[in-house]
Amino acid sequence: MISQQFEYSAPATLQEALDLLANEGAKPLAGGMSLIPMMKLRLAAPEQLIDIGRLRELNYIRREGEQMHIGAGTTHWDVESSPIVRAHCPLLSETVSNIGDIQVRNRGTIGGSAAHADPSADYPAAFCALEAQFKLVKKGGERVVGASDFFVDMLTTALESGEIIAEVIVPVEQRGTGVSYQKCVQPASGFAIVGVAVRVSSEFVRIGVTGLGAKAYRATNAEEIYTSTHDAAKAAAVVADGADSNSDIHASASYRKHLARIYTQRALKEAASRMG
Amino acid sequence: MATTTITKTEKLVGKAMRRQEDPRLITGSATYVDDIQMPGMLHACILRSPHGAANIKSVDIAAALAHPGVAAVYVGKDTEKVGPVPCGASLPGLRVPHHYVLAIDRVYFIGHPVAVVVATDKYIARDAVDLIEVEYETLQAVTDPEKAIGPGAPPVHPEWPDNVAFNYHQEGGDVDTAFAQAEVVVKQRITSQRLIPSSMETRGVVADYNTGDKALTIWSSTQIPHLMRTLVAQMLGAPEHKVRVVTPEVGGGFGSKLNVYAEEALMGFVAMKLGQPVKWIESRRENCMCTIHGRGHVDYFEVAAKKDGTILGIKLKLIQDLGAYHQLLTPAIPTLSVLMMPGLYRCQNVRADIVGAFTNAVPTDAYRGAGRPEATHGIERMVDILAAELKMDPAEIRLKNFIHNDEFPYATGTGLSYDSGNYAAPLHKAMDLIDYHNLREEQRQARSQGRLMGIGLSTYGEICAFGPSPATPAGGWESATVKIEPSGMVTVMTGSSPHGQGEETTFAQITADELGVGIDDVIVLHGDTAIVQYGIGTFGSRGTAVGGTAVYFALQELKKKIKKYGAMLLESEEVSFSDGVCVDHKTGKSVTLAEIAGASHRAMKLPPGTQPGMVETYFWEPPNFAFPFGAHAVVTEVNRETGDIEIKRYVAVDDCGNIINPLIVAGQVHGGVVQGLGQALWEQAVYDDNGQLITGEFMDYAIPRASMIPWIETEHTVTPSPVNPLGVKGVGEAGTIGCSPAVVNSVVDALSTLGVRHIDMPMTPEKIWNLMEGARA
Amino acid sequence: MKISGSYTVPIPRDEAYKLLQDPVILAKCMPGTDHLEKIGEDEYEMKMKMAIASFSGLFTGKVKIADAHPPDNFMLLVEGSGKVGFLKGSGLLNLTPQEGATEVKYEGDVQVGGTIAAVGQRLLESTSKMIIKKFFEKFAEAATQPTT
Amino acid sequence: MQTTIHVTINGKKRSDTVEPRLLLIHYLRETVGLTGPHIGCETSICGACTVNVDGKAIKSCAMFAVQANGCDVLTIEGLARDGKLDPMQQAFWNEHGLQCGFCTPGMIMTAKQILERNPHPTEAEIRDGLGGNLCRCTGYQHIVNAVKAVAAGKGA
Repeated sequence: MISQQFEYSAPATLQEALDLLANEGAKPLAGGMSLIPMMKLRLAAPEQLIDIGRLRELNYIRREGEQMHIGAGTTHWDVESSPIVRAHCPLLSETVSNIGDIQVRNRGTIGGSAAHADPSADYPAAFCALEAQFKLVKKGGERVVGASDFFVDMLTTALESGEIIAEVIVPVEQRGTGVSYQKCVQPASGFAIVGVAVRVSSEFVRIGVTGLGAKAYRATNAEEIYTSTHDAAKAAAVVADGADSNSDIHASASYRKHLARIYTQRALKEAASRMG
Repeated sequence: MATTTITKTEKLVGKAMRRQEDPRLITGSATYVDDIQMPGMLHACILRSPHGAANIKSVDIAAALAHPGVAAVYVGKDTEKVGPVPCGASLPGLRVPHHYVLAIDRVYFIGHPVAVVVATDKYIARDAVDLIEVEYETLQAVTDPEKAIGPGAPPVHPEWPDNVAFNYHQEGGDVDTAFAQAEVVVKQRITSQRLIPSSMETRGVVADYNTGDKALTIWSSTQIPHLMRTLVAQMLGAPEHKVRVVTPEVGGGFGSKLNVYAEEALMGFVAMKLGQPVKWIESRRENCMCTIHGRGHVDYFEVAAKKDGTILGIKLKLIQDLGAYHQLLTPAIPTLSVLMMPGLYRCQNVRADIVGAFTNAVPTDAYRGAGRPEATHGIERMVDILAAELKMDPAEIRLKNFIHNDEFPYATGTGLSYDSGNYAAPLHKAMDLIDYHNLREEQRQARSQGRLMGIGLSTYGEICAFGPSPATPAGGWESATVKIEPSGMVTVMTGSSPHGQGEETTFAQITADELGVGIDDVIVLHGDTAIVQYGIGTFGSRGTAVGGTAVYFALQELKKKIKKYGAMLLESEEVSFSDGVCVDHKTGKSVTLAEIAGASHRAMKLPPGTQPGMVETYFWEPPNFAFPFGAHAVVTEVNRETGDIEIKRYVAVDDCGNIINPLIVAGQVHGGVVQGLGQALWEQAVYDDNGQLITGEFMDYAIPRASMIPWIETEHTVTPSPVNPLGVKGVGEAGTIGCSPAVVNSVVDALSTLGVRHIDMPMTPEKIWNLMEGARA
Repeated sequence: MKISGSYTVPIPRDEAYKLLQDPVILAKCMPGTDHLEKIGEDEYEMKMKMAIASFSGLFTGKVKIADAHPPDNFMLLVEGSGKVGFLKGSGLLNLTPQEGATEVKYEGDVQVGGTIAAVGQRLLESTSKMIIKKFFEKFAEAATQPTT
Repeated sequence: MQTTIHVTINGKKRSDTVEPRLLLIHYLRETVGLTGPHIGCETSICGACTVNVDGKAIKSCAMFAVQANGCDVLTIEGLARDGKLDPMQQAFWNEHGLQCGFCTPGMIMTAKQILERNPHPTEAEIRDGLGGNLCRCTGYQHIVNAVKAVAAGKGA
C-alpha cells in the first residue's frame, strides 16, 4: 500500500519536463493508473517522478485534415466524451469506454496507457487497428513511430530513456467505414482476456488484437483473408495463428486463442454491419 | 397524573423501515478501526513468509531496528509465550498444532507472520519491513487436500506425516440395508472450492495499554468482542477484567471475523511492551493470504434410491482442506456439513466420514454458511443427478422426498430436530414465479434451435440461530439489557455484535413495539465489553433469532416492573401496559412510560420488593436451532461459442419465519445470493503447487461486480419458528446456501443434452467450453 | 510453471557451449546483472537490477551449472530473491549444431513467489519468456563480439 | 523531501506540507481527518476510496496528494449541506443501499458521477457505471434502486 520514497517535480512546461526526464532515474507520471498501484506494491520504485499529468500542452483533441491529434495527457474520459472523437474516430470512443471503470477513465491518459504497454490493455488493440502514430519527444529530439513498431514486447515499447509520448495520431474515419471493439473481460481485474478492434470498409480491413500475447498486434494474415473472402469466420480462424498466447488461471493459451477467433468474428461482423 | 387519551402506536415489527444506523454511514461519520487516531500511536507492519513451507534459518532485524522512527521489532522468539492462537472446536483425537503468533523456526503457509515492525508512522514501518533479512530453507509444500492425505505427500507438520488432523464418523439409521435394497445408486465427486471471504473492510486492530491501571483496550474489527476479550486475555496472560474489547463499526465479516487471530494478541503484546497505543491494519493482500478462507471441500457422495425416486440412503466421504492450523472453529465446520447432509428429505439412513487434511495454506473456517452451503450443494446436486438418472423432473423428485408438514418437529438421521417447515410451499411459489412448466416448453423449443438453455432448482434447508449451548463451542445463548432512562428514552445493550445486519434497527423495532415508544426513542448499543454485559456475537444467522429474542425477554421482564410502578403510581391493584402507557381500566386513569421511568429513578416510593431504576438483563438460552428453508429457481443460457453463462432469471423464495423488517431481509437475501453466485461462477482461491496464492489480490480473485449479476426476484413464505417467541428463523446465510446448487443445476441442465452430468465450481467459461469441446469430440 | 523454447545463436556448438558457462558472458547477458562472483564449482552469485518498463526490482541470486554433458547439454539452475518475491528456475539446455550456428533448446520449470506471484500472475509467463529472450539476444550479441 | 500543497477540500482551502509518496487517501484520512473515504484494496479495484477531484470521481488510493495540488476535492463529508442530505445519500438510506457501510462513501461518490453524466441511465448503465466500486454485502440491487430513485427525482 505504501510506495518507496521518490522525488517529485511538477514542471510547468513540456520543455521543462523533458529537461527533468533527461536525468537518470526519472520517470514520467501521467494519470498514474498503472504506475501508482505498481509502486504501492513496490514492484516499481522510480527515484524521481516527473508529473506530466498537469501539462496543458499535452491535453488536447484536434482534427487536422484527415488526422486526429490527441495529446498524450488526454484522459480516457476526455476521449470517451469527445464529440469530435465520436464523429471522426468512433473506434477510439468505443474502445476507451471499455477501459477500467469511471474512476480509472477519469485519471488515466491515452499516452500513459500506450507507454505502459500492458499486454491486456484495451487501447493498444485500437492503436494497432488504426495504425496509430506516436509522436515521441525527448530533450533535443522528436520522432514519430507507428503502432506496429511502438509496441515491442510485454510492458515494453520503443520509448527510449527520457522520452515520452507527446501525441497520438490516428486517421479520421472515412464515411462507409464500420468499426467495432469486442472484449472478453477478465472478471476480477476488468482487463481484456482478449480484445479485438476492427475497422472495415469496402476498401480495407484492419484488425488489432490485445490480450492474446505479450503485446498487441495487427493481424495482417486475418486481414488478407477477409479482404479476399469477406468471410468473417475464415478470417477469424487465422487471427491467432503463430501467436505465442498468454496463459493464466482465467484463460489457458488454447482457450485464449479460441476467444481471439470468436471475438474477431464478432468484431468483424459488427463492424461490417456498421459500414452504412 | 391525568387521564390521557391513549393513541395506538403503529406497530413497527414487520414494517420495511429504513435503518437507524445509516445516517452515520452515508455521511462518512462512522468510526471503523482504521479511523481511530490516538496521541502517540505507533503503527505496526508485519513481515510475512513468501514461501508456502520453509525452515527459518535466520532473521536479521538489525537494519530495521536502526531505521529512524522504528520503535521496536519483534520476532517469533520474542512472542513465544503469547498465545497460542486458540482453537475452540474439539473433536475426538483432534491433532492441534501449536499456533504461535509469530513463526518460530518454520513457516507453514504463504503469509505466515515472521516479524512485526512498530514505528511512529506506517510509512516508516513499511520501509523497515524491507530491511529485515530472513534466510529461508524452502521445503516442499502441499496445498491440495487429497494429495496431502495421499501417499508420498510432504508433511505439513513433521510430527504428523500423514497430514490427517482428525477422522470423524457419524451414522444414523441403517445405511447398509438402505444401499442393499436400493434399485439405483448414484455417485459423484463434488468439490466446493476454497473461497476468500473478502469483507470490504479488512481486519484491523488498535491496542492501548494503560500502564497505571494495567489495563488493555483492544479495538478490533470482529464479530465476537466478548469471546475475543476472554481469549486474548488468555493468550496474553492478562486478567480478563482488565481487558476491554471495543468493536467499532465493522465493515463486513461473513464469518471471517468470527475468529481470534494472531494479530489481536500481537498488538496487545506490543502495546503492553511499549506502553503506547499501536495500530495494525491489514492490507488486501494480507487479507487474501492470512484471513481465513471458506469451504475447501472434496466430497464423495453416494445416494441410494428406489426407481420411483424415493431416497433410501446417503453416504458421504468428506475431505476438508483445513490449511496449516486450526483457527477458532476450523475443524468444526465440516461437522456442520454432516448435520445438514440429508437436506429437506425424509432420509434417516446416513453415513458420513470426514478426513481433516492439513495443507500448506491459510486455515479454512466459517464463511457465510459455514459447512451448510457445502452440504446443501452436495445433496441438491445429488438429487438432480438422481432425477436425471431416473428421468424424473427435478421438482417432482424433491416433492416426493420432502419431509411432510405434519412430521414437525422432525428428527433427522443426523441428530437434529427440524423445528417447523412447509417445504413444498416455497418450491411451488418459485415454480409459479418463474413459470416452470412453460419454461420447460420454452426449453424444448430452445433445444430444437440448438440453444443451451437450463432451468435449475434448489430447495435448501439450513441450521440457523446458533444455537443451543451444548451444540456450540463457546455457548450459544445471547444476552440483552434494556434500560429505560429517567426521561423515558430507551437504551438496549445487546451481546450480538452486528456488522451490517441492521440490528440497531430490528432490535429497536422490537423494543419500540413492546414499549410503545417511537423508534427514535430507542438506541441499541453493542460491541464494547465495558458497556455491554457478556455476549456471544453475530454469526450463524443468530442475530435476530437469538439476540433479538434475548431483547424480547428482557423487555417482558421490564414490562413486569413497569406495571408494578404503574400500579403503585395509579394506586391500583391491576393495570395493563400497552402502547407506552399503564392504564387502570377501572378508573380510566393512566400513567406514561416516561412518568414511570422518572418515578423509578427518583425512588420517592418503591413498589414492595422492587428495586429502584428501570433496567432488566436477560440471558436467553435457545432450546433448539431454527431451520429456515426455501427454494431458488434459475434460468441460464450457455453461449455455445465461448462457454459464457448468462443468468436470465433468478428467483429466490425464502422462508425465514416471521420477518421483522422486509427491507433488511431482502438485502440479506440479495447479498447472500450474490456471494453464492460468486462461488458458482467466478471466485476461487488458487494456490500453486509450491504454496503460492495466485489469487492474492482483487486483480485475480473475482468478487462479483454490479454488472455481473442479474436482477434477483425475491419472495417469501412464512412458517414461524416455534423455537422463539418472535417466530423468526434467520436469513443471513440463506441466499448463499440456496444459490450455488440452483445455478449449477441450471447449467448442468443446459448442458445435459451434451451428456454433462456434473460441473464443479467455479463454472468458468473455459471449463464450460472444454465440456462442450469434449462432447463435440 | 513449465516453460520451453529455443533460440539459434550464430556460433558453432562447441563455442556456444563454452560461452554459455562463462561467468563473464553470463553476467553480461542476464538482464540487469551487474555483479557475478564465483562461490563454488560451477556456482556463481549475482546481483541483478531487473527493469521491465515500469516494473523494477533488486534481486540477489545464484546460478549453478549441473549435469554437464559437453557439448550436448547441461542443467542451469537459477535462483533470485528480492523484496518483491523470488524466482527459482531449473532448465535443461540442449545444444544442436546447425550449419555454423547452434540451436539452444531449453525446457524447464520456473517457480515464482511473493508479491510478483500474487499480483503479476497474468504477466508471469510472458515475463519469463521475455527474460529468456533478452538473454539470448544479448548472448548472440556478446558471442559474436570479439572478446576483450 | 517535502512539498507544500494547496488544496480546497469540501469548500475549505488549506495548505499542508507532505511527503511526495503520501497517497491522497492517507492525506485526506490522516492529515485532514476526513475518514469517510476508506481503503479496501491496494490495486485500485474496490473504489472504497473514491472522492471527487475537480469534478471527477477518482480513486484516492491511486493518486498522490501532491498530484492534487491546486485541486478542488469533495469527499462524502462535503455532500450534506446545512444538515440536509444530498439526494443520493437520502436515496441510499431510503432504499437500504448499504449494509456494513464500508463501501458506501465511495459508492455514493461514483453514483453521483453516473447521474451527472447521464441523468437517466438504464439499469445496465447504472451497473456498468458502478464497475469501479465493489460491495460485498448488498448484492448491489438496492444500490441500483437508489440510483434509479435519484434519477427519477425521488432522492430529496
